[in-house]
Amino acid sequence: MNIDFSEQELAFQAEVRAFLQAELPAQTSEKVKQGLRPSKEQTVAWQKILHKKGWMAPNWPVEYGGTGWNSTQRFIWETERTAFGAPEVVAFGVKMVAPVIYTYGNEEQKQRFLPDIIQSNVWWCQGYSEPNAGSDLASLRTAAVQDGDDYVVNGTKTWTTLGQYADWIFCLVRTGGPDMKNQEAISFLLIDMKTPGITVSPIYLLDGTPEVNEVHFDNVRVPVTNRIGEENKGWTYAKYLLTHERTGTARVAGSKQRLTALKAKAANTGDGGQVLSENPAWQQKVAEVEIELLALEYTELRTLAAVSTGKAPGPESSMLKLIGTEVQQAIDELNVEMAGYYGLPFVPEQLDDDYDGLMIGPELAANSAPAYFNNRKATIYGGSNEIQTNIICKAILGL
Amino acid sequence: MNIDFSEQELAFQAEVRAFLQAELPAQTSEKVKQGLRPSKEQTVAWQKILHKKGWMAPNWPVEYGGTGWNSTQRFIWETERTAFGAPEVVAFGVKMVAPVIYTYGNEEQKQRFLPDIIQSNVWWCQGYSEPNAGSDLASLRTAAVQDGDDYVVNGTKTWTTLGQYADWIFCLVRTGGPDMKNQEAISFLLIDMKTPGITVSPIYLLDGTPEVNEVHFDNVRVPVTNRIGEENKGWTYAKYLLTHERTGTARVAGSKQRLTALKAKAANTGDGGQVLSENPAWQQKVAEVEIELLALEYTELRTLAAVSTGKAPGPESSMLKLIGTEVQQAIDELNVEMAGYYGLPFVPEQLDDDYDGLMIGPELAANSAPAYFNNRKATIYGGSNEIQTNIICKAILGL
Amino acid sequence: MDFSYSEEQQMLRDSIGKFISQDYDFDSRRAIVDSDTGYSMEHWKTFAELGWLTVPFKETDGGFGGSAVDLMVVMEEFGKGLLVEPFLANTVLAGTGLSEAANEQQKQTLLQPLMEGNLQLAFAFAEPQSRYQLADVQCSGQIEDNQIVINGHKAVVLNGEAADKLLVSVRTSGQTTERHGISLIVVDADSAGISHRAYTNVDGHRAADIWFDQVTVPVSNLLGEADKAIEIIEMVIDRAALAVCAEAVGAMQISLERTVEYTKIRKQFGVTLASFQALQHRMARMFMEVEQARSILLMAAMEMDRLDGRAPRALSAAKSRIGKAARKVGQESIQIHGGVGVTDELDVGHYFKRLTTIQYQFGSTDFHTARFAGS
Amino acid sequence: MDFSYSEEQQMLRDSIGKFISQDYDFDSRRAIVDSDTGYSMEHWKTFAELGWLTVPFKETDGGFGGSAVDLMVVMEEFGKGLLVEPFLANTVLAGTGLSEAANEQQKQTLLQPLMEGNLQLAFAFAEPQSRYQLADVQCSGQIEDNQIVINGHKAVVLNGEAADKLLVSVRTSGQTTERHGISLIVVDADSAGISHRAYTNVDGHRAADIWFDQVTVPVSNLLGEADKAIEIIEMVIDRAALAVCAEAVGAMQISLERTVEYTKIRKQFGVTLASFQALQHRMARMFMEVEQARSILLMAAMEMDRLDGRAPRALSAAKSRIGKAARKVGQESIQIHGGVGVTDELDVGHYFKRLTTIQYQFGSTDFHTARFAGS
Repeated sequence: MNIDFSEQELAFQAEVRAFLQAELPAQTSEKVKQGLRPSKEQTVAWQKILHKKGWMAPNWPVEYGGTGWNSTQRFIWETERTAFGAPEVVAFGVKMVAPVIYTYGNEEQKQRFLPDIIQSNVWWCQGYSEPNAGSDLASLRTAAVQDGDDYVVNGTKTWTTLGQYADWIFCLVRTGGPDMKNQEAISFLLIDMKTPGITVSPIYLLDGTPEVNEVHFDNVRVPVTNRIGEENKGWTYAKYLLTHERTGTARVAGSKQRLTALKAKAANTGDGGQVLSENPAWQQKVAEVEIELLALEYTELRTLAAVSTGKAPGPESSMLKLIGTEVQQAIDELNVEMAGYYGLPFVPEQLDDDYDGLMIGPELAANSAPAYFNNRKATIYGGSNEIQTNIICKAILGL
Repeated sequence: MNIDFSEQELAFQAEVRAFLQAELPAQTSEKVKQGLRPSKEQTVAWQKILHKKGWMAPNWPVEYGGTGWNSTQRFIWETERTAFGAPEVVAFGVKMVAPVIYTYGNEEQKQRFLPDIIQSNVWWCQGYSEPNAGSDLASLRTAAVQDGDDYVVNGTKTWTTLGQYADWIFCLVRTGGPDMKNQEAISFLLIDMKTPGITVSPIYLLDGTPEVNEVHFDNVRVPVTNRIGEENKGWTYAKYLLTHERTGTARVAGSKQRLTALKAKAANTGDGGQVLSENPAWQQKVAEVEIELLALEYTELRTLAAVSTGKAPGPESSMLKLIGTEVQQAIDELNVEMAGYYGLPFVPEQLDDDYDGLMIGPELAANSAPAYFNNRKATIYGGSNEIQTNIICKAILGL
Repeated sequence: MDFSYSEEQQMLRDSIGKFISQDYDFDSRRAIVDSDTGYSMEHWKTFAELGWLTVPFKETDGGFGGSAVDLMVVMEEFGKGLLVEPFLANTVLAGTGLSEAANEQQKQTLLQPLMEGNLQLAFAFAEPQSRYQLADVQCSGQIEDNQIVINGHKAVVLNGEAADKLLVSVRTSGQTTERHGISLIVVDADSAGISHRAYTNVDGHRAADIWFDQVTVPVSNLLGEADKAIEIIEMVIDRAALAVCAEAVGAMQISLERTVEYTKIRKQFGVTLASFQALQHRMARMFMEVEQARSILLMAAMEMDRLDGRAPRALSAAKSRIGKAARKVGQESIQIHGGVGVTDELDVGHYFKRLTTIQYQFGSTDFHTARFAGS
Repeated sequence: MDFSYSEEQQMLRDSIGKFISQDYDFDSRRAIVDSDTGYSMEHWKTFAELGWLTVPFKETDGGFGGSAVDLMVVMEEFGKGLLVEPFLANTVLAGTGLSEAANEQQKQTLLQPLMEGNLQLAFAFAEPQSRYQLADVQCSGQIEDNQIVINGHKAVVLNGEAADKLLVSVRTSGQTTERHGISLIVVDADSAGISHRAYTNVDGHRAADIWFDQVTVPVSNLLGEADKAIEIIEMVIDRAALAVCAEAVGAMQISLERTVEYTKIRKQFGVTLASFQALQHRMARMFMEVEQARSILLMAAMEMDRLDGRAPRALSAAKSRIGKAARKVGQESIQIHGGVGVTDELDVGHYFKRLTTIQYQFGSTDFHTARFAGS
């Protein structure tokens, strides 16, 4: 048992650092470090740089373009990427639909979709949730009825993150009859967003951004060849994906970077003639979050170590999601607290790349409250933390 | 809306103080202030002093010997009594069985039992809980079968606090047939502990004391005239009593006195060259408990004010019990923490009245951990805090 | 001891409740927040007509009575409706300053029109570096020849854009963070040398950062004595803290009600959310938070009216406890609502936002816990 | 990075597990706690024979290897069985002191018999006023003519009664709380001038307060250099803190298992406790506490073995986090058990007691949180 890197791993770390140093656009990393979302253009540009280096899809099998990294290398990559402020790749394509395609898709589908994903030519989004369904994914109503070589899709998907940018959407739709159980009546479809009958309408979140959308399907024709795997087996593929999605949701590296930034900033924040970083209540709160994160880092490493010895990522991934999002939200809240009165002003325009007006409040303050409000979603989406708790109860404790 | 005492109330406060000053035995109050239980003799002696003054039963109607105090007077009494370290009267007689007797008992029962209760001639205990029943009082199995003018009682009661001292026990027993619903099959019996067939066996708690007991009934003959009210209506009387019991369980005055003692002691407890009371983390923890208690005091006052305008003590009393016990346990824990290493030694003999050996550790330390362990019961008995939460959900939130 | 409202207080409460249910539903409020001024002049006039703007002032000054309990009644109701009209900035902050420190003439020219709804004021006390320490004043006021020359920067001034006049804390002598040497000055908002940057706060209230560059006013614009304003400022801020505590209690009550209602309707896995015991117990905890918050609010308001010096300690207890409750109730109301809770369209998220900002106004939860511990 | 146990570590763990399941059930343990000595000499000899008493010592000293990870393996298993034999006092506290500071002769006369189970030791470092500050040493050691004269009072010395020899921290120069001027001295327990008051701790372990009145020992009894013992003492206490952290993780695991099992069997209102979702969610939280505790324990043990100076910070993180977990898991295990949880007869209450005392040994949760924050 030891936590030292091997010679090889240290060499890899050096390579990663050199790459990030040389290739990461400065404006993009600055934005990421402030907790802001880079523009679509900035994101795609960075992903194309990653692809050129061959590092776009560490989670993929090598045959499809994966990196073949072991869990320590992935850990090093995530740590360094985050420390440098490189954006996370958009998950919907490379991390979400792609594993389903290469695991359950046919050869033609792999040929057709995977290259555009790894080259970032196509932006994907997710069509799982529906209004009034919440975490209860199996109760969905969007229906696909076969008509010749097509399905005709009708219904509404919601919470579609960045759907406004998307070229394609992957959807769970109901193909089975009304007498069939929900989970045996669902299929997994890939749908071109340009198909007639699709409209996207924004949902504004508490921070005022239209980050998520409703996607309406009105007699949308989707070729049957766009179905993944068998009809009515979609729930199986979706569940596989949900487990897949949960690993990595701990976002340990990201939280570490944010805590480091927070601590540095607190040392320059006035607090009654002293600095905030010397305030005992503040110190204790920050220490507790930092310690929780340290524990979480090792919980994740333990899980990764188990996975690397061949175990499937099990229900433990629920714990990573749960504690990981709690830590993220604790940091969100510390940022608001640090901002003091400057947590109040809502001046979104000064977060724009081309803003050159007067700045209100110090660094990190302007986005602190909006980010806190927005990120309350972290404990709700991707299977709410209550659902994760239920999974722990059932699958681990046998309750 | 104001919180000042009237002239009359101030005069009453002065009378209370003068009485306590003159009549409260010093050894008894010293023990109470250390968080220890006075002996049976000390308790009874004090209760007889109270009776002589006419203050034994503030909760009783005046016709039976109550004081006729309004809620502010009771508040003053509790505050002063606790500040002076006067023991609480033992609840089982005067606060628990007596209200059932004067509310639901017949004239003969009132004549027979109430005087001995108010004069502290008879020590009562409670026979509600049973092994394997927990908070589910309606599921009890102790059976009373009528045989001539007697019931024959068989079964076991448990968690009978101070049953080893008791002369009489009030019991819930099952009198209905096996086809009857639990709650319509229960009667309320008064039983002389000297009746043949009763055995009391101690249950040792985590602090090593036999504070509670199991009481076994083996063909115990109880005159039918000892039944309160109607057969099979006992659940009604017990429920009345449970609500009655819960008011006052907040123990605000007691917790205030203990916090005051704790703060004084912390100012004399070394902490790395300073004193503990200057340690910021300690200060914050103590302040949070003190603030919670302050809020609870006003929650109780609001409830009392509502009661004094004629409202019945409603489900709000569940909140008083719940938060009150949480505050008590928080103070228990602060005492352990303050003791540091001296929280570890278990030296119960040095808590005895006649102990004159070497003292281990400072004041308040010796009993800190045992009291903390023992008082974990506070959130379990009298209707566990989970049951109180359910009551709030149902009766207040309509869930 | 008496926990009942007087007849006047009940009438006041009912009239505000009626106004909110009739004229201030969530959509009306949204339209006001999105309007140019960020508040409704029409409503403001209504407030004046109904006498609400006189509530925190003494009868001798023409006010309703001026007790802290009166103020609490008003603010709790305002909290239920998430009112954004600048009552806090005008009536509570600036108004308390005037009530405590203004001379007769200033009362005539400032307090009277304030109560009549004809004057907009702002209280500029915070600075970028000051956080919650009121004596940390760098904004300078140089007194020379019957004039005061003001230079400096005031942060996040509520109602800073709409205000006709500003009440500004400046350092007329001594070093930064020294208690002696701070003065309060009335400044016309359109004086030469004043610039500002206005914005909407995340809770829908309006504020501005204001810069003073050689702004010159006559010495007669001093509010109270020179150099001795710190205690006045502390009273003002404690009063404002009490006001937002009451507002939080009102907002929490609605958040709780909305959450409980929602769980009774919303189904998941074929049953209502309300049927999940884990959620039930969390809502019971929310209920207890609201009740404990209400209790300590009552305590603080009554202690404030006793004028025996214990008000700051009581207020800190309340702000600390209510801050904790506001955090818990706000966060839980969102979490229990689920996805729809983080959208702009539902009111519960807006209560959450206000419950958040209240935690950081006029001393954070930690600040007041420490002040309580040290008192 | 490697998270797997070595073959030796696995064997060690299995052999302790086997011992506990075969020879250390709850009733056997109770009999040992209630015995005169408070531990089983027979078991102690078994430990020696199985080599467990050599675990934390270097191979060059005749030990098993001495890594912190090894120690963690042992203590976690001991925690599962709530072992009361004085391993912590002898092997961890005194043993680490000897391993770090003893000269060759002292290792021969003290460390060897310790590993063989033939010598009982105690490490007397705490004083009534010192709380968790190790440099707060008032117990004096006056060095004169090749002799040291010791006066003072040591508090709550683990194994203080059974010990043949005591390792005592004394002030040989400087003022109370000064880091320089503290020495470690080996003292025969039956020296003239020593008196003690022995007792059982609430967790079943034995301890004593010890008074020194003109106790005289030769200068050769110094352990390490005079005046320079503070860093040794800090290493010893950090090591002991790691040991009780591991013990807590073992004890928490059993507490969780017992609680989950109990709720599956125990019925209330006609259904099992396990069917109540509110309790389910609380047990899930207990599970996460145990896992997070285990993770940070691994982290601290591995950091301790790196010897690059980061051990104290890592240890404080672990003691703080595990203290929090021990509190939560212990309290919840009792509450979920209900009435039977507070009785002496059920084992879960005894796990709770040990999980409580661990929070206050070798630095409390708050102490270590602050040390972490300041590092």
